[in-house]
Amino acid sequence: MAQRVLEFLQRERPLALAETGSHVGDEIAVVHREHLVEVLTLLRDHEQMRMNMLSDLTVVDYLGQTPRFEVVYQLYSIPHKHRLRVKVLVDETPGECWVPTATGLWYAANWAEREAWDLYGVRFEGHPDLRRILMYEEFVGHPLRKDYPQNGRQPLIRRPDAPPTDDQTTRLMPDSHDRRVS
Amino acid sequence: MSAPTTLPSARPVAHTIAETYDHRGRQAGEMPLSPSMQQFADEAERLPTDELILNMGPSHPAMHGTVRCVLRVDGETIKDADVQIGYLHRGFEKESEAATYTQIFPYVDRLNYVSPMLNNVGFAMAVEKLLGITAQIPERAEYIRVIVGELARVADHLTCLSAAISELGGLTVFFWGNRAREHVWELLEDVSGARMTHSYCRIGGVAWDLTRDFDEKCRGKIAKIRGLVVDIRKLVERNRIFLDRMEGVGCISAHDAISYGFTGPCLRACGVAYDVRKDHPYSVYDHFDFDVPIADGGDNLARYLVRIEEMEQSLRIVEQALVQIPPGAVIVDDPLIALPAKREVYNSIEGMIAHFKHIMDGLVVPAGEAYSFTEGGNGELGFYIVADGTGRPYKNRCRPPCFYITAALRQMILGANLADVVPIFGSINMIGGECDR
Amino acid sequence: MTESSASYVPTLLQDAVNWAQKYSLFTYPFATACCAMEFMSTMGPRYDIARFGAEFPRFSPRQADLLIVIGTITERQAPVLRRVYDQMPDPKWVMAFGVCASTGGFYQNYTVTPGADQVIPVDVYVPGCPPRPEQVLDGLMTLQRRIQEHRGNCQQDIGNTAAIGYTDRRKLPVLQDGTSMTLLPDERLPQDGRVR
Amino acid sequence: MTSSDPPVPSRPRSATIILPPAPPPPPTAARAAASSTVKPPENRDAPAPVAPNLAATPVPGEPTVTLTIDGETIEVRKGTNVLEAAKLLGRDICHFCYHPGLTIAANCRQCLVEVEKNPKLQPSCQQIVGEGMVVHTESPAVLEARRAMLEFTLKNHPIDCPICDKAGECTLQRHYMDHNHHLTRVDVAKIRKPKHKDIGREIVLDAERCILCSRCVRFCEEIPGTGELAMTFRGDHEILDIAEGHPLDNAYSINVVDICPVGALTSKDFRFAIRAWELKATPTTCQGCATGCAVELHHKHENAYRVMPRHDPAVNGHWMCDEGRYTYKELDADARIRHARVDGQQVPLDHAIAAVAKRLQGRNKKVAAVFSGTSTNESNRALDDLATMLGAERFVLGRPPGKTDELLRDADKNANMRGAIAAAGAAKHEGELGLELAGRAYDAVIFLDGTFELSEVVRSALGAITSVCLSDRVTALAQACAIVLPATSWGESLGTTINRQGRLRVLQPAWRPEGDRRDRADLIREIALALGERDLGSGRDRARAIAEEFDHDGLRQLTTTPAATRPTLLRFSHSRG
Repeated sequence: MAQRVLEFLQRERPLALAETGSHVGDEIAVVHREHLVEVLTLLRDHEQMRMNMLSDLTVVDYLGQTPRFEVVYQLYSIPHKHRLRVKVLVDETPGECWVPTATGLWYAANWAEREAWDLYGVRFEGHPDLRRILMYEEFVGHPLRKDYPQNGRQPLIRRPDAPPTDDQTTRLMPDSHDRRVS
Repeated sequence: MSAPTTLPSARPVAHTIAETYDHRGRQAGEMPLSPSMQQFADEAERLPTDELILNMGPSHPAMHGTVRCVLRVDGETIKDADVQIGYLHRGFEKESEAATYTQIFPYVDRLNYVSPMLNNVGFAMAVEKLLGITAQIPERAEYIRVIVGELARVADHLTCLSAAISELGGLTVFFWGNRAREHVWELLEDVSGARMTHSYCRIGGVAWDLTRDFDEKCRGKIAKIRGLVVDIRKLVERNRIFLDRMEGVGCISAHDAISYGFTGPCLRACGVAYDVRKDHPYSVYDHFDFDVPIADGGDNLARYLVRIEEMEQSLRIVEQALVQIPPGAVIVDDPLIALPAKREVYNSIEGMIAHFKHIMDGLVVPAGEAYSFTEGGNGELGFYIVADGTGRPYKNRCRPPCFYITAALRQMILGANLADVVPIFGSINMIGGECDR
Repeated sequence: MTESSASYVPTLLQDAVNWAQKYSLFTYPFATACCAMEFMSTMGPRYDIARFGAEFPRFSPRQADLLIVIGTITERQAPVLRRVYDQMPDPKWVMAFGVCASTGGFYQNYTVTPGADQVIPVDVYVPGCPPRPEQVLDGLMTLQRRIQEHRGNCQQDIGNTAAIGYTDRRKLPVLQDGTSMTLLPDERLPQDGRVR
Repeated sequence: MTSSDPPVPSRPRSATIILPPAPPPPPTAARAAASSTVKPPENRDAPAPVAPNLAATPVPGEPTVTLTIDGETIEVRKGTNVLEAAKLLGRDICHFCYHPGLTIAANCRQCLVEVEKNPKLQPSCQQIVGEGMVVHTESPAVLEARRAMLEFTLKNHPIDCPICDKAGECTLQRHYMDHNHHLTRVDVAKIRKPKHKDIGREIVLDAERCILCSRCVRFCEEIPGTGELAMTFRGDHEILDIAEGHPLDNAYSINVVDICPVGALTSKDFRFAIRAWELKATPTTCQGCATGCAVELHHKHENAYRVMPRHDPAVNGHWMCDEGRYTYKELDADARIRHARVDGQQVPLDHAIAAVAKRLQGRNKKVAAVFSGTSTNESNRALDDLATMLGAERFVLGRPPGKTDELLRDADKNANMRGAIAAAGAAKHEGELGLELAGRAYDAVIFLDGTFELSEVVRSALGAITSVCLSDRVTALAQACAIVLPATSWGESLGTTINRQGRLRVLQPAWRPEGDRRDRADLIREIALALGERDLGSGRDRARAIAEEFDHDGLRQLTTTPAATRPTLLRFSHSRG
């Protein structure tokens, strides 16, 4: 059934698709960033699609590849019971690390995009308030990036006589990606 | 009950306009005021009052210790709210990237710590989808997964209801629900060895078989649980205070609920019969006869009723599964996926090497990515796994149902009374470990 | 009154006070995570924590003297915990419920505080993930023993409270703005040294 | 030759100066160091130990052979074997006894393949490729033979994985999971053999784990030529052993631990230190001597545990010396300098930089800049720029010479003496510096490294003048200097050295520097900025420039993409060879 979705996209928006594919039964469509909102709107509103639920939104960090980030949208249509995974490739350079927001299409995009920004540092242009959501405001860097150390704690308070820990925060180099706040 | 495929029309959307909405769920101006009341109201309008910023949580008992609501209240009415989560962000994804696929089960247990078995099943199915062995899981293992999963769902709903109602003052319900949950936990402890955090599933099946006396014990417990649920319903469903605080409070329309990404009981309480077990039958759920309860209105009472009914349906599934369950193996017979028997491990170098490589390198999952979704305690529990061909996932993303439901909390409490935050928050059953991961 | 009796009487008094305190613990359950489920069971009908005189959860720290840290403490949660602790009047005790509250458990990463004792002094650590209710009750009895022996952290801070009335009021925390969370016990004195 | 050497102490001779009191070296040694540091070592062509087996990659101008492996036709060098040819196709035929750096024994029978028009299965390591040969590496007969050979090999293998140092990087484990994964069928008792026998200075033998591949025997005969090891007895009682009174103590003995496919031979230094799957590996260059062998630094977090050779046909082949393996002890975490010190007081780094600038400023100050043969080109060149700014005199110092042989060990124990001299240009030597310092010839002196063994007279003279030392660990010199700036050790810095052949060798950072430790070039850049001079550029910029200058692709990639410098987990690594 989901195969129909890809055929539909290839018929309706051939230029917007970078590539389409299928893996272990999941349909995947990689979309150019400039066409993202247009494609998502089409998928949500068109009679044959009716993808009225943004099931999930996340980012994958392929460190060392270019473009580095992959923003992944999991769409679901409750009336038609079909799914589609939409991907957008984003470069890591601070100027380019952004995606147009989908908050105008689904309410769910609001918090999901805030989380993606918080943990991966991918900006969502046009988001009403792009704040950190899981980490605290004082936190520096984006913890789920592959180059952020797993023990990179940034404690807010400590007892003066607290037991020693194995934080790696003190070893983040000033010029390294970990400290970069984009 | 047949699952309607088209969206039923929800009750008139009143919650979005905070001004014309009063927390009883009636449109303003519906009930004319008596002259004396009117005069009092006019004077009250002339009174010089100003708004107050109220900080609810994170260490507020009704906020489950992990959510902070910064409320702007005018008297009792909530004018604006900022819901802040993340107080229980435990780095599930970062930990998963450093752990083998089998080592992730304990972390998965602690996502939705009220129904760990369901998370176990969901994650195991995601990895099996990547491995392409979904069809090879032994029948008995599938049935065991269904049984323990549905029992966990019962425990989940019991916890949600008893906690929510006890926050409304009904402490008896807390104790009775607690007793019923202890029955479920006894069963799961017999099976898995742990009361709460079971880590019972394995990739390719379950860790070991059910206990010998599980059948009759389970039947007895089911009867006990049914009785306690009936007691709870008797206690609250005709209770005026309970109804006043649940009915028409925290409404959300079906359209908004879907747009917010609601799933599970909270969505079905809006009249949308979306249940993964019915719409995309996984495991052996197509072998059972059960209904998807839906309620109309999407308010607290609807969520309560849906949960009550779902417990009954889950118990029905368990009863049918106990009858249908076949004998046989409980994990796939593949030395590259299943661990060897301990006897082999201790007595032969072959078993030792196999065990060693399983534990240290993890079972190797071919490179690729998959999104697998199951019906968790709070709705569609999805796992999006990106594998790089090693024994550890490159990325392991959990699609938390609670996260998207909690995102709607602001809209649901807008315009409500301050006291209504507690039942609304209680009825959406926010689980910190799952919401913040 | 001779010197010996001057120290002897307060000691007797202290024992009596400790005895009274250990059987009337007002708990503040700082419940954040999974362990809260087991805490519900501990309070529930089967394992009845009321049998140990600690059944009464006070959800205001100002009325509690036993802070039970239930569940994982993240770096974001730590200041809140510290503030709750500072708002509790002395004498007060802390129980770390579960390994997350004790050491961070198997969450050794960028966001989880490795143990509540990074933020507040802890009297009793209850291992387990989550601990069984029996363990919790055992931990509670251990704490009661420590209270009777006057070995709680805050008890050692304050010293023999019975010697000067009930409580050395200067040891009470300054309940003021958010900065109180970072105040050390000796910084908690009011500026002018006035004893309130 | 090498077997007559006295035993090497377990720490390198002049590499680490352990915490005080450090005995002052005899002036003779200092003068010897001086004599060794003034003139660049002659660029003698020191080739790597020749590998007897041809690589399969065809070389233009040499005869080639075309054969078919599993249906794929490929053209390979004439004279190579089927196993190497299959490697070109990405087919890793499992084997135990074959090692590309050693002669072929074909006694493990694990690499059997099916060659058409051949009655029996052939060992692919010994089967030289022929024109038009058709090989099957996955046919049922081959798979069955592999499985049976593994079962046979495992028959007497002890159940040691939990206590075995090789576990996790063990070839036997890997091949079992790949090719056998059947449970045992034998229930007779295993043969008992000597469990832990001390067979040499560095090595302990566990004869039960040995699978009799004879790699170590061939290594000792062919590479150092000492031949201490031998196989004795017959059948399932055959064991690896040494001759009575002739322990395995040549200068390259630990290589047998690397090439041992199982945990039979373990190094005393590494055994029971840490499990292999907890280590991360960073490809870098050995700093033990001027040879500059390609090595991997194995570390967990910021503690180094061992150094293992990397294959580099141009420099060191598959091997390295025992002496070089112990250079990781220079990275000892206890001796690290994490913060700057000014007159014995620990201060923030920027304060220390400001102090350096303040004391160096002022005209007609005579400054001495001491280049280091143990530091990277980047830091030496940065110091060169600073010296020109200050109009400073240049000196080049290094470590005293040590043992040498025809194989890999070089007498010059400085990894980068050529680079240092090239950067410094005209240089004086140490004794002269000492005299001039004693005569108050200089107001300030900057040491690029803290590992020099200075004579008593110089160190006493340092007290009177402004002395700055960029050191990564506590040494006698660092303690004698007034200002100590925390520099990164070779385990933490990205840089280059030039070895005795004049080749560019690359250093990679294995972990993040702790505290205020910075690359030397960056520290000197800060000093220059504090002096109000021009920006010298960071060490990474210099490395990029050097990459262009030497046209070095790997270094170019390292300097452009930081992700390239991330260490890789050993968890899934395969045994060498």
